[in-house]
Amino acid sequence: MQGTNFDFEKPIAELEAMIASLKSVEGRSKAAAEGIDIDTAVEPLELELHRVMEKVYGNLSAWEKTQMARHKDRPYSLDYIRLIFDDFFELHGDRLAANDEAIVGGLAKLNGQPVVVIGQQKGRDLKERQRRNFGSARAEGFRKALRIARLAEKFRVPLFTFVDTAGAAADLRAEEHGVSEAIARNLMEFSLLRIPVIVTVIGEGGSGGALGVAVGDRVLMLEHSVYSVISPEGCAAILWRDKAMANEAADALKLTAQYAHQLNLVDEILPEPLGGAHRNVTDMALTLKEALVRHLNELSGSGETTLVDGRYSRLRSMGVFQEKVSR
Amino acid sequence: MQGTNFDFEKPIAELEAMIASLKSVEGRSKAAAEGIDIDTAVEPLELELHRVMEKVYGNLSAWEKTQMARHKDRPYSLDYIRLIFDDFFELHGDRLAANDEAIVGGLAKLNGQPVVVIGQQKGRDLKERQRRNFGSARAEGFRKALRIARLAEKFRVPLFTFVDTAGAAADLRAEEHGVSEAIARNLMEFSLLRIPVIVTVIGEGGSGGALGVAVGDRVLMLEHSVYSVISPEGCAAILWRDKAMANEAADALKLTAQYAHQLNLVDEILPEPLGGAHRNVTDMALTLKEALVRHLNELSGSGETTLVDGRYSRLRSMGVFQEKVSR
Amino acid sequence: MAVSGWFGRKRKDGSPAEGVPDGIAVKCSSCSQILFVRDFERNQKVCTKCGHHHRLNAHERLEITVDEDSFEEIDAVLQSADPLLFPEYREKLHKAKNTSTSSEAVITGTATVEGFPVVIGIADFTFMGGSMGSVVGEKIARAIEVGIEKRFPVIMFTASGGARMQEGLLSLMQMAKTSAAVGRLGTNGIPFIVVLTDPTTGGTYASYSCLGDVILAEPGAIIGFAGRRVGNQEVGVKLPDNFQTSEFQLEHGMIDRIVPRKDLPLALKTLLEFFALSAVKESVIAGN
Amino acid sequence: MAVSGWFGRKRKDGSPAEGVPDGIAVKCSSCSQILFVRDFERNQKVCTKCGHHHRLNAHERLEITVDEDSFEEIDAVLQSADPLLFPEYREKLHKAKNTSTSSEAVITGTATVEGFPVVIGIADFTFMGGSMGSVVGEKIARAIEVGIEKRFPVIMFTASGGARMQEGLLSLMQMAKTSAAVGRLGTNGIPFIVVLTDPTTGGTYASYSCLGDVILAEPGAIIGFAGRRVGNQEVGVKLPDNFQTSEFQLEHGMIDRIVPRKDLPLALKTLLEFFALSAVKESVIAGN
Ligand SMILES: [Zn+2]
Ligand SMILES: [Zn+2]
Repeated sequence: MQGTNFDFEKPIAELEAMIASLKSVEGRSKAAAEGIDIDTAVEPLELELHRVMEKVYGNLSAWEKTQMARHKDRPYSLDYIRLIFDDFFELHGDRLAANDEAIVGGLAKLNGQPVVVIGQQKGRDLKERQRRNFGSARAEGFRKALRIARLAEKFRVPLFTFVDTAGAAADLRAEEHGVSEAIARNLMEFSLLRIPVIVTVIGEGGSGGALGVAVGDRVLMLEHSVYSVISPEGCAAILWRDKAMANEAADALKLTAQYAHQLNLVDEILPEPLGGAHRNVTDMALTLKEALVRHLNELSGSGETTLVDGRYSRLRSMGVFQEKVSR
Repeated sequence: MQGTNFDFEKPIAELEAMIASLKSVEGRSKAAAEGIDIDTAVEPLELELHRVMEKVYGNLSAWEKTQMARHKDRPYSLDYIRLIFDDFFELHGDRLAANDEAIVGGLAKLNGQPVVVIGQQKGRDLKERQRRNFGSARAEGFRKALRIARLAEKFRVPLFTFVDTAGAAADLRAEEHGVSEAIARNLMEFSLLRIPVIVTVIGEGGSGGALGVAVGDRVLMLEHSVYSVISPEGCAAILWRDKAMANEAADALKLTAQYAHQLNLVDEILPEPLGGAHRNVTDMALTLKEALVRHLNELSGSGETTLVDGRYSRLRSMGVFQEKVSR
Repeated sequence: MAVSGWFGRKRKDGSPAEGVPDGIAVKCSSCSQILFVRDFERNQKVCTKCGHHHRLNAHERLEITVDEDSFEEIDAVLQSADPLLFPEYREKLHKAKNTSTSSEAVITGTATVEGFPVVIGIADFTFMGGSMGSVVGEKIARAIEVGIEKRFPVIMFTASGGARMQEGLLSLMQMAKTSAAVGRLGTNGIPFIVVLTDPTTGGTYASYSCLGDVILAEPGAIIGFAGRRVGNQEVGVKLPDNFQTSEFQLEHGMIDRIVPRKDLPLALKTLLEFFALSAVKESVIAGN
Repeated sequence: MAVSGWFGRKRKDGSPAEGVPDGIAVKCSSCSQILFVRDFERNQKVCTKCGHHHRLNAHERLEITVDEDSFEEIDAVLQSADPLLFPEYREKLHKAKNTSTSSEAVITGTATVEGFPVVIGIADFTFMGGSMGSVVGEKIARAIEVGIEKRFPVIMFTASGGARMQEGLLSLMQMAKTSAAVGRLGTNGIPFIVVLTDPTTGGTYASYSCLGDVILAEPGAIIGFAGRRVGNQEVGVKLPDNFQTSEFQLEHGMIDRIVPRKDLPLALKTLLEFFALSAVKESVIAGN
């Protein structure tokens, strides 16, 4: 019953509970007493569970997706890094002032090939969350990311970034150390990196804080991840002065992977295991790895100039507007 | 009598006082009463003063030079910048965390040509000194200098730096923000700048803090400036556990411009007005300007690679050692 | 929320920017001084008593910045769509077009400033709070590309609450688009001058606005990442009085100079002359 | 000031580094535990009780770092002069040559580490506190140039109190010389790995030591700009307990990882393998 903690998951939770109860030692002994083969008896229930899950998870609303993306058991950057890459050698520090643990990064191998990885990391338990500022990087985190990205460029290896943040930190220290400058610089410098850059939004793509490590040649999103200019709560507060209307705001913002793909802002949506990435991290990592390798192979033939020009064209194409001759 | 505040300047101060007294309103009226032409009468005294000054200032010890270099009336970077350059447009900030006022810098024109200038600035009165941390830059100051230097490189204009610091700050904040890293990075990055870089030690060239803005194609020193790996006081404390032996330490360190020139570590010594730069700032600025223009003209013909290679060779040649075949 | 017409109604956006106030006097929002409109306008909407810099709309800014008759607007035809069918967006756009002097939250074009040819972009806070949607991002990117093509320095006057929420992720991407354009400008060696004006926050500040070779700011402007309210939510942290102002940003190394409005022409002249000279020099080098 | 021989006299430089201590036991300077010399040596001079990393001299370091018989020293013939005729310098050099296992404060050469060819430099604190004079600067610069020439990664183990005062301004210039050499290494795309060991301070820290592509440090090492005493002089500022240690520098973003001595081989192997693979890739690209 891991992860079935949202309203929309109630029917699933009930079915799962029923199946679990039937299959329990107690349930089995009861059934045995009545001469019933429990595994056969449970089969239709399991089929029903599967059907319900497909229905629920295939039709999540934008707000439900947001909840999935923020799920406490959702795999984080380091989970994927460990499952996908070999010999991860974590690097620390921005070489300026601090080691912001909301960002992790380092050297690694992907199928034997040297690569550099950077991820936003929320933290699993309370202590780790505090240490990582709940995944909200300050200026130092974005500068750490840039330093590590430049190492990748220096040694001509591809860069993979993993996006998962509610947004950049907006506290006093963040402002003092120029979090705006740090994000802005990353947007510019990442656009100029002379190496392949592949971005994956694995959970929450929260505003400028997400974008600060999300300029690349390819942007992928996991099926139930979200990417938004503002949090649904923030949007609701502005639109209706009511944070509780986050549901409606999420709809309005169209912050799902599916919609981002429709707008050509992301290149591919990676299907999650039924019920979400956290229900089968290994499978999710396999899907992700396959996609990363595939996109990297597509990019590997390109020269540096082609890459940088392509990345620019990609960004330049983003936007929907009308060009009317009359004014 | 400005600036005659050191022991070695006593005979000068006495003569100056005598001449001033004779030339005062009171002195003149007394002389007139006795039918003496005061200007004629004073002439031999003035000649004597000149002779004494030449003798004293032409034979300053290393420690006396140190005192001259630290003289409270000595012109600072901004004084020279204002006298030598036109349309100085000061820039601020390291774009990272702070605006360290121990370093000043900006855009300017030299004889109508666009240039960038960077200087270490001690501050004239107590309030300014505190604001500028007595000219001791923290990490932020060195990073500000690098940012401004990179602007010069970006727009292909020559860079002039003016060195005048007792040393880099060594307080908690300096360590926290990586003053070592900031100095080290400047040493490296300045060595790679693809523009002419001309450095002048105008006062105190204090250790790594001075060097942090002093890697260039030419290094000039004013006649009574000093340049040292450690302060005489610090050296005395280590050698003889007695800071009061700074005099002896200064001798041992051979920290004068003249000695640095002899070791080929600086290219030219610029003569100061008799009695020191502070006695005639305008003349000093003229001398300095002439030298800066001359050295810039010498460098202007060089291509970028020649410049960078030349700067590297220059640094590589610094050092005195023996290469013995036997060990 | 700068000034309200003295004899007129209080304007909805609080700014006197959309033309001449309909009274003969205005009240300074900072010091409450009653000012004759004529004096106020003559003083470029800087309070003659307290020096508070009231907001200018894009056309007022243009008028006091570029040489007379030199401005040629580009991309005026770009109009916002409503790709997300976002609640009330069309209405807001419609209203903005009727009340703002600009047709979008930024106007861009070529001009001469103190005799020097430039590409200039001026944000207009009176158009939906200067927010950056697809049109704003596109106009800025195109303007920068004109700068690259003509080798003119690019000057941006900013004034914006941030990204335009109503365009969702599309508006977020304008941060990346404009910043990447600045990157191209830089690799082409063309100068980028930013003048931050009140207010510049959020995604607008955290993108092209922070990337000037030289960054100037008007005194007392609100400049920051998140709103002050957000920052205030932290427990037990006392925010400095000047938090998220020009002065705070100067102190923290983010901007080069605070320049009073009346001194901006000289500042821009000095910078443009410097860059013009360095560009000449470069072409001489290139000719070698 | 690490360990004193248990049955022997306390050594002048306080370090057990110059060969086998003359007793059968030593006392850990950190936890005061009495340790058998054999265990202590076997544990690479890391206290078996408290884990304190005692200093190693250059040859001890070499032994536990490079593959057997792979080290070929370069520039061993470089000897310090006394260009300033500095008080007592000759005597100090003479004494250092007699007591240190190294002929100067750094040894440099080529070697293989975990099978990968490298240029390696190892500072020796037993030679005049590892101070950087003309010879040290020259040896480091030459070693880096060998790295450029052979396209071998360069690894530097640091241990130094700073510049060698006795060579005056010449020693200061070694900061610039070594840093410029690292710059050349970088523009040639060759990796530079730094391992900071106890102590690394002053001009040594503020030059090449801070410029590694990857910077590792041993636990508990003193690492900083000025001495702790200098920092202490500030009035009213409480210094953190870990001020100027590896841990402080990690916290402040200056180093990548703290690696216990026993784990250094694996860390270096991982890094060297990564760089070897990326170099292969690069040459493939270059061959296109
Ligand atoms: Zn007022
Ligand atoms: Zn111990």
